[in-house]
Amino acid sequence: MDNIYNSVIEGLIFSSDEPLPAAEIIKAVKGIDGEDIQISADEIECCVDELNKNYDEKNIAFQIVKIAGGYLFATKPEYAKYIGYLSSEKSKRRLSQAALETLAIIAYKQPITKPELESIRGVNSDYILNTLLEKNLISITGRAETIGRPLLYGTTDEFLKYFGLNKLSDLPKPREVEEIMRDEDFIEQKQKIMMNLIEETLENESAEDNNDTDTAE
Amino acid sequence: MDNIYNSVIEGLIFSSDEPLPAAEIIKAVKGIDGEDIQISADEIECCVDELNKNYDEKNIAFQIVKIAGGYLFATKPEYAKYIGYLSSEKSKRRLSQAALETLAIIAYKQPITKPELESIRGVNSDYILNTLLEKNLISITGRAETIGRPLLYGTTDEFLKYFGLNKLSDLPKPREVEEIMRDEDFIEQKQKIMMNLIEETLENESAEDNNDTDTAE
Amino acid sequence: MYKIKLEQFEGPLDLLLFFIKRDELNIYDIPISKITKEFLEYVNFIKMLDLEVAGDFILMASTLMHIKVRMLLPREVDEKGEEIDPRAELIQALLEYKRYKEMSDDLSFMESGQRKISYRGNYSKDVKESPPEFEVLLKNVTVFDLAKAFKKAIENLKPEVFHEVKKINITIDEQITFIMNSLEENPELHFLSLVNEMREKIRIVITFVALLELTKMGMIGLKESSDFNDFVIIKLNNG
Repeated sequence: MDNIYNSVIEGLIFSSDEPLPAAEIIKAVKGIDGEDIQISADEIECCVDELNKNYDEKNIAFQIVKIAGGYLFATKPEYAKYIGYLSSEKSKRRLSQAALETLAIIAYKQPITKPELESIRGVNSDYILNTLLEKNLISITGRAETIGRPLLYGTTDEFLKYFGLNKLSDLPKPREVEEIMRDEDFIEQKQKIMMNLIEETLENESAEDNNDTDTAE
Repeated sequence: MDNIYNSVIEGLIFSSDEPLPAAEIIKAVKGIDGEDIQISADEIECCVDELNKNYDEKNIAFQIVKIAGGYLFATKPEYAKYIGYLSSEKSKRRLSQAALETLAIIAYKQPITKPELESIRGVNSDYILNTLLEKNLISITGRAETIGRPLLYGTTDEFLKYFGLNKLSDLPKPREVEEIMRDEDFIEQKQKIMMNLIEETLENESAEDNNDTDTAE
Repeated sequence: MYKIKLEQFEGPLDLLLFFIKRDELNIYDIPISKITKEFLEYVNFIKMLDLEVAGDFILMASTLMHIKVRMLLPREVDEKGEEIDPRAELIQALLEYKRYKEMSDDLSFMESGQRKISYRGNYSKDVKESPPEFEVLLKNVTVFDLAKAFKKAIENLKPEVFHEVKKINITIDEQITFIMNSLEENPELHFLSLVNEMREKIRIVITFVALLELTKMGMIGLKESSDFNDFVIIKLNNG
């Protein structure tokens, strides 16, 4: 791939209002300059890294991030306060605990039906599902083959963008149940319980010992 | 003015939806760092020139342009053909969005006339209807009995095949769609729509009543 | 009893986890009677506040009481002859829920990070040379996209004017019966003549909603009238 494509790639990503997949960049380059142009996704990745290095050196306030399977320009976090001062966008409300919890379950269990979701959360989730559908953070992905053929839900690209993820597997892994058992909280509790038991036993034993001594005397 | 504001200005212009006036930049800087910060429109202009010189030296694909309302980023014209290639691809996608919407309304409301369809979509739908007819996803199924006897449209077997349906009743039930939409907000909106329709009717009626009275006098 | 804010808990499992953490209980050996008692106190408290939310809590309360009873009975055994702890399912549910609750903290953290960055504005001002040739491609769309598109199209009908909605004393069902009876007498009805006798605005609204319900059920059809403020209701036979 020719180096002149650095700027083309930069220009394409810069003018895109949604994460631009490498495939789109390749399509545009081949569409304009001919199918025989050699350009691969790996080369684009390299080129983006090079561009970003450049921005860093020049102290440019933004950079290219890889998000939802594509490239997008985004400001560096250090300018957030100035930008936030002018934009109303950032004053948007954060997601509620219920919304985050529901998203976490859908993200890891997808595709998932409403009953499955509700049995994990232990609460009716109509309202929260609607809110998430509204916000386009989740969508209906099909139907389960089970009785009643309930609708299946999954996360969207908007979800990835909202949390700054490139792909679903970039999500932090859920801990296994066994790990939660090893959770400090629980370990501490267990130890305390053990300690109590031991102490109780010791107390009882020594009480008995004393009794023994008493009677022995 | 401190040079550190170069990047702040860059970030602010970058993230602004509208051309950003110098006054807004001054507002953000003073709002965050205090009223006593010395920063003028001239200094901002200088700073923008410096940023642009920088972009030129580095062969960066974009620059800051000054238009009537303020500063904004734009990709350099030499990349327009690549950008145009992708954006025309995107307008194809938008078009297919319109086609999807039209198809959805016809599928659920069939048989339906063009005026009914257009009143739901809120836009002229000639082009889309013709395209869908051409693609044999819809067909003319008859004429309505109303004035002007407008044509009625419905979906075709090709439509069923396209969406992998055996019969029309395999479409997700309106009840299910309804369930998805059954958040309080929507119900409220629905009620509001009714209220408006009724009020208009009542108003027109009472206006007619008044006219009658007038002529009677 | 601790003062507990209602909105503090996402549900009954969340509340149970709170009790477990607060009292440093062993999740594998939950003292069912104690926790049931406290849970019931809480449920009685929220029942006064919010019946809808209370439903899920009441369900859990009955589960807890059921477990409590089973704890008193001789233990059931599984096919391997091992004793079944009546609490096993509950423990499993609590652990599973705890996993995702923890992950929602990760998501919350990531959300904060994302709020610090902005994407580029005014893309629309970018120079584009686009060839004006179109080809409709309904690529990769499913029936659910279709359903969603329909929902959206209907939603776009939202008006800008707002009105207060008052309490409704008549039901849609009553009006459905009313419409169907009217259609028995006259298979083609003008909407305005149908609502002509109605004096309260709300009754007309409910009648209108009933019409929509009937249309959806396929019991009736609606068509245009020569008067643009009116429309005609037709009885359909396939309903």
